[in-house]
Amino acid sequence: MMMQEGFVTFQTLGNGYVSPIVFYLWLIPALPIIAAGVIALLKQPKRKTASALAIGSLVISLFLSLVAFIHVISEPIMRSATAIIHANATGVLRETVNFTWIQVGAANVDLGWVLDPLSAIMLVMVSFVGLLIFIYSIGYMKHDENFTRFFCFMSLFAGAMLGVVIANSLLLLFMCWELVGLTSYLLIGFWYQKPEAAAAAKKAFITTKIGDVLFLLGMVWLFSQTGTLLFYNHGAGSIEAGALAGLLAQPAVRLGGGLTAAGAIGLLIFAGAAGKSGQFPLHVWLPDAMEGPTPVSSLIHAATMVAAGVYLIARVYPLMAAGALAGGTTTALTVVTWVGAFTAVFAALIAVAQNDIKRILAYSTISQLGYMMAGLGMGGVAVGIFHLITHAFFKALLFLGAGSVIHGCHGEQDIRRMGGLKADMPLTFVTYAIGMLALCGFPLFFSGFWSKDGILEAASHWSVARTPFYMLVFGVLLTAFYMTRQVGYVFFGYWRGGKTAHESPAVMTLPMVILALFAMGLGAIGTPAWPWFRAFLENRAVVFNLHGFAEPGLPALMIASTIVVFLGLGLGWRLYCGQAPKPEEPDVLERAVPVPWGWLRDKLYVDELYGVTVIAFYKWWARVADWLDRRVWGGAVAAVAWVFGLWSRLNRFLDNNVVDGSFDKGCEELAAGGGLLSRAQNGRVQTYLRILALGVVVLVLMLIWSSRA
Amino acid sequence: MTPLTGYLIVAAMLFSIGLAGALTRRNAILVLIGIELMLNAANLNLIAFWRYGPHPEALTGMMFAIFSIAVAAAEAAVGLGLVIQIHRHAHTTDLDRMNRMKG
Amino acid sequence: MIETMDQIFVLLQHWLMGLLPAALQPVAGVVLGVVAIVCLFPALFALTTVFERKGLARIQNRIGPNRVGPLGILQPVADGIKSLIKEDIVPLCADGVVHFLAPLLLVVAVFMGFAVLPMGRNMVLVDMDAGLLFFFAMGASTELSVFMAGWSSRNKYSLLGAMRAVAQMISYEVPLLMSSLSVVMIAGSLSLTKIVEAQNHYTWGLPHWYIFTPWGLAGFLTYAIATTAETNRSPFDLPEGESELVAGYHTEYSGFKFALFFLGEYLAMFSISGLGTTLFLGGWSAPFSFLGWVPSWFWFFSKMMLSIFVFIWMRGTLPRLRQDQLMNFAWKFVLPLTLVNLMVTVLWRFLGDGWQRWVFCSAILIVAYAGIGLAGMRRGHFGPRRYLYAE
Amino acid sequence: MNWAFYLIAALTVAGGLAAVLLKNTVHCALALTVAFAGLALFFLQLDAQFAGFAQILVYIGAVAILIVFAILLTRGSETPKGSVFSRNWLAGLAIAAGVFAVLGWAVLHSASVLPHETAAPTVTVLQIGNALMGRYVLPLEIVALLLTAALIGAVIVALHEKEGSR
Repeated sequence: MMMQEGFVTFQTLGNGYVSPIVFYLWLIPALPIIAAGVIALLKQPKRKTASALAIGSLVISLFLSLVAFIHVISEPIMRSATAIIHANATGVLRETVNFTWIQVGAANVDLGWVLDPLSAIMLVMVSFVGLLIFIYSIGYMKHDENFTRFFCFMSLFAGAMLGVVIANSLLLLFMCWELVGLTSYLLIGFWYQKPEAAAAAKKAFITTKIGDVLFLLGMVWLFSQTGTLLFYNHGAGSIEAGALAGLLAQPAVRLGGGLTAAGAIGLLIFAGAAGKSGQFPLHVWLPDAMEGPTPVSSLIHAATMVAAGVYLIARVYPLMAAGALAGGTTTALTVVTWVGAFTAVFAALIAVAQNDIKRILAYSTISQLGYMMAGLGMGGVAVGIFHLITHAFFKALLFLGAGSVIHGCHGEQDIRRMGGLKADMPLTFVTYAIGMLALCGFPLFFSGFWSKDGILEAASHWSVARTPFYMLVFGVLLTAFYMTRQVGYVFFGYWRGGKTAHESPAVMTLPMVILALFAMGLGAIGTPAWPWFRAFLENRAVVFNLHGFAEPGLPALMIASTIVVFLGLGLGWRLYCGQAPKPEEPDVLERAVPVPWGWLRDKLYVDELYGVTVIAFYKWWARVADWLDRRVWGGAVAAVAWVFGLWSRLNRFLDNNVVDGSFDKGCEELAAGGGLLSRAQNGRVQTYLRILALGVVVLVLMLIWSSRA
Repeated sequence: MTPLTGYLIVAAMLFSIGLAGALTRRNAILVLIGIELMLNAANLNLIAFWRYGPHPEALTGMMFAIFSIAVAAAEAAVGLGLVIQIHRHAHTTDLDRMNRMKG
Repeated sequence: MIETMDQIFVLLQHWLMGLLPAALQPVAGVVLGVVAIVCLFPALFALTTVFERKGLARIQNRIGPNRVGPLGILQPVADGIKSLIKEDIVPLCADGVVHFLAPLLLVVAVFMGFAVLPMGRNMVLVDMDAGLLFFFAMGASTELSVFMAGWSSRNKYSLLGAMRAVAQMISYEVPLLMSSLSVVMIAGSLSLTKIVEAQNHYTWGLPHWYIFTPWGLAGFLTYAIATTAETNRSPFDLPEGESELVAGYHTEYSGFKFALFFLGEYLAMFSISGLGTTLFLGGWSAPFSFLGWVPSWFWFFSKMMLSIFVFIWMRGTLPRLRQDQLMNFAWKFVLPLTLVNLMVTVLWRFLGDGWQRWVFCSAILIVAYAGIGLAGMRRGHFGPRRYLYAE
Repeated sequence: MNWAFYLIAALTVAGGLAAVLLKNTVHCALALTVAFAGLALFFLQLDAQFAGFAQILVYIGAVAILIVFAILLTRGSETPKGSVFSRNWLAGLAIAAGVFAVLGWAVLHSASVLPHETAAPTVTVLQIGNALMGRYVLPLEIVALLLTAALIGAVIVALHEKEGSR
């Protein structure tokens, strides 16, 4: 056994030295998971211990993530100093630790973790946002009796999500991915006493599993083709050049429409990502998932888990982009783009007509995830991930704000029963407004503007079609409109609810303030003048250069998007702010265009569509099976029984009339025979054993006899 | 008589003794004792064939015997647990009186 | 000279073997070793009884035996003569054969265990590859003799005592084996000589004994607890509780058979202390590198006697447990700890040579000890007895 | 075929015979341990040190103890008054004799094709450990699972149900 040496193989670029932070990177996900395990053992009243454990472990994880992040930032400087960078001119600093998990015959199943700019930034984002939401949850879940369980699940989720981020193996990623899905299920159904919550949890689990099955198929295909599931393994990983060349070079699996094996695997993996990230047509679970507690919606269904799909696509981007056609894009990426752009507009449309404060945000999340997917498809990793990061902050902020509003309004979620809250909840209002402006892409001072602009710019250059660009611009307009509508309903006008609202405690507002600061400031790292983020991901030097704004087409694009945003804001302001209707009255737009409004309010009937197609089919199939059971098989049995019945009746007739005398004799014989036979079934173990032993004797004799013959 | 034959004969004797015990005794525990003897005889066969077989370095027979010992331990634990439970239920360990499936 | 002193017994054996014809030499070597063990340890037993009585007396502020010989040192001789000439009483309905065989089997099985103990450099009777397994196999056989003694006496106190003893020994055999396993995992061998060799290294003059590692210390603690229970010593001496069972399974033994039980018990104590010394305390290796000139057998026996002293000390200090407390302690405290310790040992094995393994392993063990300990201390765990299985 | 073999064989067979013939159940169990010990000695003779010690540890240290515990718990330790053999003991004996006849006949008749004396293999515990952790790791895990299941199952089966809990 090779236990002493070679238990863990260290693979890094450079001179083979593994810095401690990379070696101990596994601690980042492990700590919250261990904390979750410990919390699971705690008793229900141990609230302080539970929250302290969860938050403490995440603080350490955040600290380690920051160390890893600084390590990644500082490494290029050190490397250029030692001139190693020339040896690796291709690029990105990437340190991995891989080890063999199980050996099946000749094949190894390896696991491992990776530290590169992508995982480093995600680690910081997940642990930081997670930490803030954990702190917020102390206040939000204060009155819940299952506080301990909540922190157990949340901690488990944080660990699993961090595991997804650092995974260097598709298998490890898949494991953590499923763990994340499980915690999502558990947390959506956290208030399982509510039937809606239980149903929503099941729906989320089943819907995402549809995607995951395809993901698993893709994974198996990839393994069968490349023999490894590691992403990066010193040139031998499954998405490194060697394996990709192998995947492309197989004419046998070159599919129609320019789709290569790599692209097909990528699309299968994308199906998993679409399930998790709520892309059309698998988006139906995400709005229902809002039945969970608001911090859950914020952390899992806005900031991190749903972004995991985007992250996954970014991780396997080389696979998707392999064998690019002339235009620099591939079929797989085109599909991703179209799905993303369609989802962006589709969800934004539905969001316009919703009245539940969290549902609006949920559709907004779907829409923004569509933006990210489209950004990945058209502009590459940096564009999509930048929007992911900024979105994580401002959408988490919005959800926390919504939670604060719900908390302040004593559990009310219908925006028609709110209003005028800007006076009652000033801090919530300010932070919510910041988040909302960032989401709309309000120019210059908000991060959303820069990240969304990046996507729009990429769309405007896209070689395949212009339509996605127009769709996305329309989406921007809708986003600005529905967010203004929501803010108008909630914060402006007059109070339309019951008990008066109150501002939330500091433990809830403080995380919101911090997130608000980031929602504004984060844009600074991705402006065209100083594209630090892109440079960081692609490991290039970055300089401050105002000429970045002057690239052809860019000023016009920025101005155009600004105009669109203002148009949306203005429309919303005009229609909703100050004059929102009473809860009983129809919406302003509903009065104007009742029919399309009804479609939108009913979510464009996707659920109903599934109801009459997929679910109906299964119900029909179940009925068919039931009918077969009852009629066909049951009928056959009945028929046989009937035939035998007839036969016995005939027998009785014969017996009674013809062979009565001899029959009695026969009966006695039969009874005797039965008694004889029943001796063999007397329930005595020893009898059985005896027969068994006789059988052995006979078998051995037969064996010997046959070998002699 | 080669050594292997000797071991096989002893194993056969033990097996038959165990079988006789299992077939003739009334007490359920003694039936279990007989079965243990049979298992042990099989183990002796395994080890003997391993020792005199063509590939003793492959350890196959030895491993088989070790696993068989482990499984026999599990079998004894469960079997005796059942006997104790039956005794609680029927107040007897006499197999001749344990012929009803109805409690 | 140092070398000669170290190997003096080995040289003696070889010299005696040299007097015999070559054909007889292997047999003679073994016989010599057996004779040495069979003479030495009963002698030690005799000494220990008087030490124990005097030590207990000191703890209880008495003087102890001081009449036979100088300072009472010849007391065991008197005891021996007494037990030899006493009448051997066998109860009328006792099962004669089993009653007779039980003490013999006990003593023989215990003596067998000494065969694989390395009592000094090159001083091991049979250097077996699976020595530890052999030791435990022999240790397991003693349980049967205890049962035989209790059952064959046809005395309910004996039977109860035997059942208690067997249940206790089986329960504590599990943690005993488990805590020894961690040593096996690190040393990579079941051979006791190899385990000692693995510990016979020095850094800065200090030895690499396994007790000086986090897992070794934890393992030694659980080993010591299990050992105390395995040998039926106080505070786990309830199989013999005079107040409850009238001395347990050997109530109906008298005269020399009783002396054999007594001997077997002390020999078991010696052998299991010797095993503990071998596994955790570096066997015959010296505690400091500059003390390497002292003969190796001296270290083995002093460490063993030190453990014996701890046994006596505990007997004089601690009260007796109750049966259900004893079982709870075995299954709910000691066993989980040994399992944790096994995992920590795995961690230790694979964490490499750095400082990290010290920090991680110690931290996990401290947390486990504190956690399981606190959970055990909680109210309700050691409350009044619930008769769950009594009918 | 030396005197040691015959001695051990005699011991083992005598133990086995006593285990099935004696009247007192506890005596049977003790005789069974004699047979177990004889088998362990056989294993040692066959150079299977590890298996031999495992045999002692598991059978004498655990299974035999379990059996005597079960005997005491089922109040079977007294010598029964009536016959200890079941009603059909003659048939059982005949079948057992038949099995022995067939097996012995088969062994003796195939003696010529059986392998003869071979050199003793040197098997270290290290090799066994490596095999257990390498090639046989899956059976090992399964056996571990089985033992756990048996442990829990035996406890549940033997657990006394309180009156009225049904």
